Amino acid sequence: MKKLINAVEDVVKEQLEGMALAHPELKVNYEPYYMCRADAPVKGKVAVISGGGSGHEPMHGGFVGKGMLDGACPGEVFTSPTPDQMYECAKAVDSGAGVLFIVKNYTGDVMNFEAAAELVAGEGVKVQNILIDDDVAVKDSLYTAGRRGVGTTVLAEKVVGAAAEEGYDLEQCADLCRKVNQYGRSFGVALTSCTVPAAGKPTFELGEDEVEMGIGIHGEPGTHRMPIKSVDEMTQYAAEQIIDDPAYSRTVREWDGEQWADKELTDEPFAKGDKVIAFVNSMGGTPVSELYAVYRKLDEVCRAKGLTIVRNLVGPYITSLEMQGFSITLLKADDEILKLWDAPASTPGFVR
Amino acid sequence: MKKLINAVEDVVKEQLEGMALAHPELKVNYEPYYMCRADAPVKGKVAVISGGGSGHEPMHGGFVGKGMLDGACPGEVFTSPTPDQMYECAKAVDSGAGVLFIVKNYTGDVMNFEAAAELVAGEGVKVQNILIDDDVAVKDSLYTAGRRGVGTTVLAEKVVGAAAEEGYDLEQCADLCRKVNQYGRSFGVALTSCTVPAAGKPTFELGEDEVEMGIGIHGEPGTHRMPIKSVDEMTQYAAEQIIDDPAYSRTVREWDGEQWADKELTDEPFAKGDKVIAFVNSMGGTPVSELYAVYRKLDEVCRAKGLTIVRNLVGPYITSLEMQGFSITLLKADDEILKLWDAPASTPGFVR
Amino acid sequence: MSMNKAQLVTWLGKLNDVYAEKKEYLTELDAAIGDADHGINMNRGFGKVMEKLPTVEDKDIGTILKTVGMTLMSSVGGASGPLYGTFWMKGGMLLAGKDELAADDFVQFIEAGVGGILQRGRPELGDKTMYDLWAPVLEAMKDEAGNASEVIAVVDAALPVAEKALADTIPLQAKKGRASYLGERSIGHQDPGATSSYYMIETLRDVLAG
Amino acid sequence: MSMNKAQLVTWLGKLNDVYAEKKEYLTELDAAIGDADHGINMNRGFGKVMEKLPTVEDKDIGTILKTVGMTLMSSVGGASGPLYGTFWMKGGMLLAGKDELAADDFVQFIEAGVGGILQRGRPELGDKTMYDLWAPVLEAMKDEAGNASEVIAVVDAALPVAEKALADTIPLQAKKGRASYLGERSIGHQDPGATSSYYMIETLRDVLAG
Ligand SMILES: Nc1ncnc2c1ncn2[C@@H]1O[C@H](COP(=O)(O)OP(=O)(O)O)[C@@H](O)[C@H]1O
Ligand SMILES: Nc1ncnc2c1ncn2[C@@H]1O[C@H](COP(=O)(O)OP(=O)(O)O)[C@@H](O)[C@H]1O
Ligand SMILES: [Mg+2]
Ligand SMILES: [Mg+2]
Ligand SMILES: [Mg+2]
Ligand SMILES: [Mg+2]
Repeated sequence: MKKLINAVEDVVKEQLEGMALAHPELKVNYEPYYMCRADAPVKGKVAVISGGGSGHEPMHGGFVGKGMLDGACPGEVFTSPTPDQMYECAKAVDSGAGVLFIVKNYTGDVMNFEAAAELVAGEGVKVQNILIDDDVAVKDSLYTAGRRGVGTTVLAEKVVGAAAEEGYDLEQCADLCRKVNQYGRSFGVALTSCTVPAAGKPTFELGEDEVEMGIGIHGEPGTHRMPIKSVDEMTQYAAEQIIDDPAYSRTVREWDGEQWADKELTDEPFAKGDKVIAFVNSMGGTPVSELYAVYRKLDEVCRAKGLTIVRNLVGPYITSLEMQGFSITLLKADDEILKLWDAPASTPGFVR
Repeated sequence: MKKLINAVEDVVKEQLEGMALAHPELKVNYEPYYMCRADAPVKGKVAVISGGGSGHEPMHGGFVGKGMLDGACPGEVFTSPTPDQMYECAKAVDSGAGVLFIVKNYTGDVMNFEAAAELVAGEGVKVQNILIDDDVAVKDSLYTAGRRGVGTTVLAEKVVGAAAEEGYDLEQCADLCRKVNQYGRSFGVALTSCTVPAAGKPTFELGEDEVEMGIGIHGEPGTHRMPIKSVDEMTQYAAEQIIDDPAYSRTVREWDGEQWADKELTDEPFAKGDKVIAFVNSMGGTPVSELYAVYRKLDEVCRAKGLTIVRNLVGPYITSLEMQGFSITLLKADDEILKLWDAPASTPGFVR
Repeated sequence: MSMNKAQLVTWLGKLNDVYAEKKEYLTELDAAIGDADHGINMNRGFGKVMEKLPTVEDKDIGTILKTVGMTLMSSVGGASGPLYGTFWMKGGMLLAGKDELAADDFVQFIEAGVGGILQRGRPELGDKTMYDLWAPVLEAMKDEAGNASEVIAVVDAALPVAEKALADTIPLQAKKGRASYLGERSIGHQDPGATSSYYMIETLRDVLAG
Repeated sequence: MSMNKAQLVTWLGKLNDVYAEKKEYLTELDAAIGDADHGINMNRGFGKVMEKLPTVEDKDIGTILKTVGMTLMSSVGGASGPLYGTFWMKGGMLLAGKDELAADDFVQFIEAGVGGILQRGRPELGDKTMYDLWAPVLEAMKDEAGNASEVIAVVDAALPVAEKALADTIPLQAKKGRASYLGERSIGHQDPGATSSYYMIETLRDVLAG
């Protein structure tokens, strides 16, 4: 295992210490782990918090700052954080206007954030959990834990963060976040595996000429393996999985202020004429130069399908340690989303 | 070779096409290759141009925009660009205030930029070539082509770009660029090799437990190889190479408006009490999370040596394709440099 | 015979040993159909339980169970963290003030715990989760307790059922948790969470048998 | 016999073939002490020369040489691009208007070209560069031309000198260019640029010999 680390058990802590030193505009708490804006709570503003396993940097900690997140809770590498982290973080950043948890749809994240929401609500703090489940590689929600939360998370943190900054109240933030999730779809491709420090060896083995299609962000295997193809072919495949994805329905559980309530949600497919934000992401080990080859083809496929890319984001924003590969996210962009996308942001990992 | 590419001979062109599509605020020219601000020439402003082999993205093309470069000239992967590129680019961006070429000290880059300067001067355009030669892994300049230009280039493009935006004239820009170069020192470490697409196999072989110390940015071997150590040990070594580096003297060739003139330059070593900008860079395949472990130790070493880090930059900015590894750059920061460092910038790869 | 506090404390200590010993094995099971962290998670969690235990050892069983639950909840992470956290916490809430557990109390603890798992994870039978172990185990325990039996008899009755239920997870296709993403590829592997749950019963049996 | 335009054009065509054939070999030489692109660079450059050649084939030798130089300059890149670009351009400037070259003209072309290399790269003898080949070659050519010889004799005289000079680059430690960063590790390898220069002389000899 070749990594810039000391002892495997200190990886997350020491990386947080590095972030704290490099970014005095963040406050980093170690027991339990969370980071938040040093100027939090921001008076009158809804607090937006996300979190998840470490190993996806800059997400989420790198998106803490004005215009994006108020706080982030990092778990161990690829392991969801625990409720006490979200609880302490929420208490540190809540200004009284309530807390929105942006939760990627992984069983662990969902359950830990649910437990956290109960704790936070128990203290009389207004709280909402909104799921991101945008990974079209997962086809059904009946026989699985549902679509994983991937690239759309980054876009949601930008858009909802800007909304909170503009004065949206908690319910408006939650509605917007739900809309962004329903408007966003992603698909990922791995060229190499990645190594969890504590495990010491790659999570899966991939042949010299193989790629893994339809991956999540934890080095888990995808839907299928195939020989590596040209970037045009792989991009076209990924883009079509997203653009041709039919309506997707599932039940999500949201906190209604008193208790958990099931909600039926259906994401409509993309339609000709849609404006989209295109996000081409590196899984960590793929350099930005190669992402532009993906973007080139993605633009062509979108045009051919009648979608217009009106904004884009190209770079490593939601990663799987040092994995080589890419993911594509398309987010249907209405005027509200576009305006918030263009709003200023000032975080270690995203500046506008 | 696992890369997101189509045919190897189209790699650079297609990546440029992707950049052009993603960034309409840039103008990309294909025959010959250069990219420039779409709004260039900017009236009354000195034009700052850099260039070099491709494979170091986001440098240089990703730094074209308000507050940094007016133009960038990409060569083939790891091969310096040719004089006609710089010539055409200079003609496209010169507003009459003259052109500053920021040149990394590699024989190829130096000679091609010199030929370009002659061509540009021949058209009556004011021109200056300033070298960046900051890599302390190269010890002497008598028996080598001199120190390579590495991380300080990024910082110079930011600082000098801001100065040009603020109205510095050509000579002031050149003086500032020379100062930044003389104030900056870098050292790089490779965990893995990288593969030039046209070559199809890694430039060097590195054992499972080995790292290469004192590398440049073209996958060239470094000063020595050693077993991989903890990030603390590797960071300490790299930082000490930089901080303990003695005065460094060499002769550079600059255009005096009429002809080439040799100039003796001596870089003073760092001194206790110096304020520095610390730049921790990924070679491309190392994720930002690991860079923060480097930063953590770097901060400690700097403190112990009496240097104060007053600003920092952490991320992949000057890369070697998909190579895993890092480099550290320390730049002594006086008030002028700090003010310009803090100035706004709006480019695909660097936003302030 | 009922189960006393010393036995509970011994159980927890032995569980810590078991999860240390089985760390790699559980992680390998999880590598096959999940994300290769279940053993690491359980080991970290029970390590923390050991750190906390001395501060509550002299309290009542309810407090001890609640502390175990809260500690697991805030240290295991992943899916199993909130599930086991809830499992032990629910038991603790139910048994507040008790210093020993009759067979009935014990079965109520397990029933409350399994209820917590159901509430949190909403697993269904056959989803290939720890619930596929706890559901038949709880039935067997209830049946045995109905005979006005002792705690050790209740656990004895549950052990072979647990063993069978564990093996029965192998042919199942996962429909909850990370393993569900593998679809049919999850078939043929034993569920890591059911395995760590099995150790709880097996270890308790050893403790009670002395 | 002097060298005529047809021979020049044949020379360039054959050079293109040679650099295509030796692309891998030159690149391997450069991989050992440089950055593994010299063969790729030369191959790309002479490919471009072939594209441009038809547009100037009927012009004078000076124009052809200048075009070769400008084409190499704007397509080879790296260190060798400006060096070879200057080499051919300087010759072209000198021989403007000529349709054939006497031995004297030819040696002046080489002298001007080597002067260009010196001016651009400032190599010194023993730095392990193409100049270590061109310096003795130019001397040998001058000597032979002093005997009022023909172009073919001049090249003939230079060939063994070039061969020896090429081999002599092997034990040298590089002090210019990328290879210089290797320090003593550059010893024991043949210089790629000297090798591609050697092919220029060897190929010309073949062309002139018919
Ligand atoms: N919805 C669920 N209900 C009950 N148990 C579940 C559920 N999802 C997962 N599990 C259990 O959790 C185990 C995995 O735990 P662990 O690996 O620690 O968490 P993660 O899957 O988040 O990495 C599975 O083997 C399964 O037994
Ligand atoms: N300063 C110099 N003067 C003369 N020749 C040089 C100089 N530097 C390098 N060379 C020649 O250039 C060759 C390398 O060319 P090439 O590989 O195409 O360029 P680069 O080194 O930029 O990759 C070397 O083998 C050497 O012969
Ligand atoms: Mg996990
Ligand atoms: Mg080169
Ligand atoms: Mg797991
Ligand atoms: Mg080379």
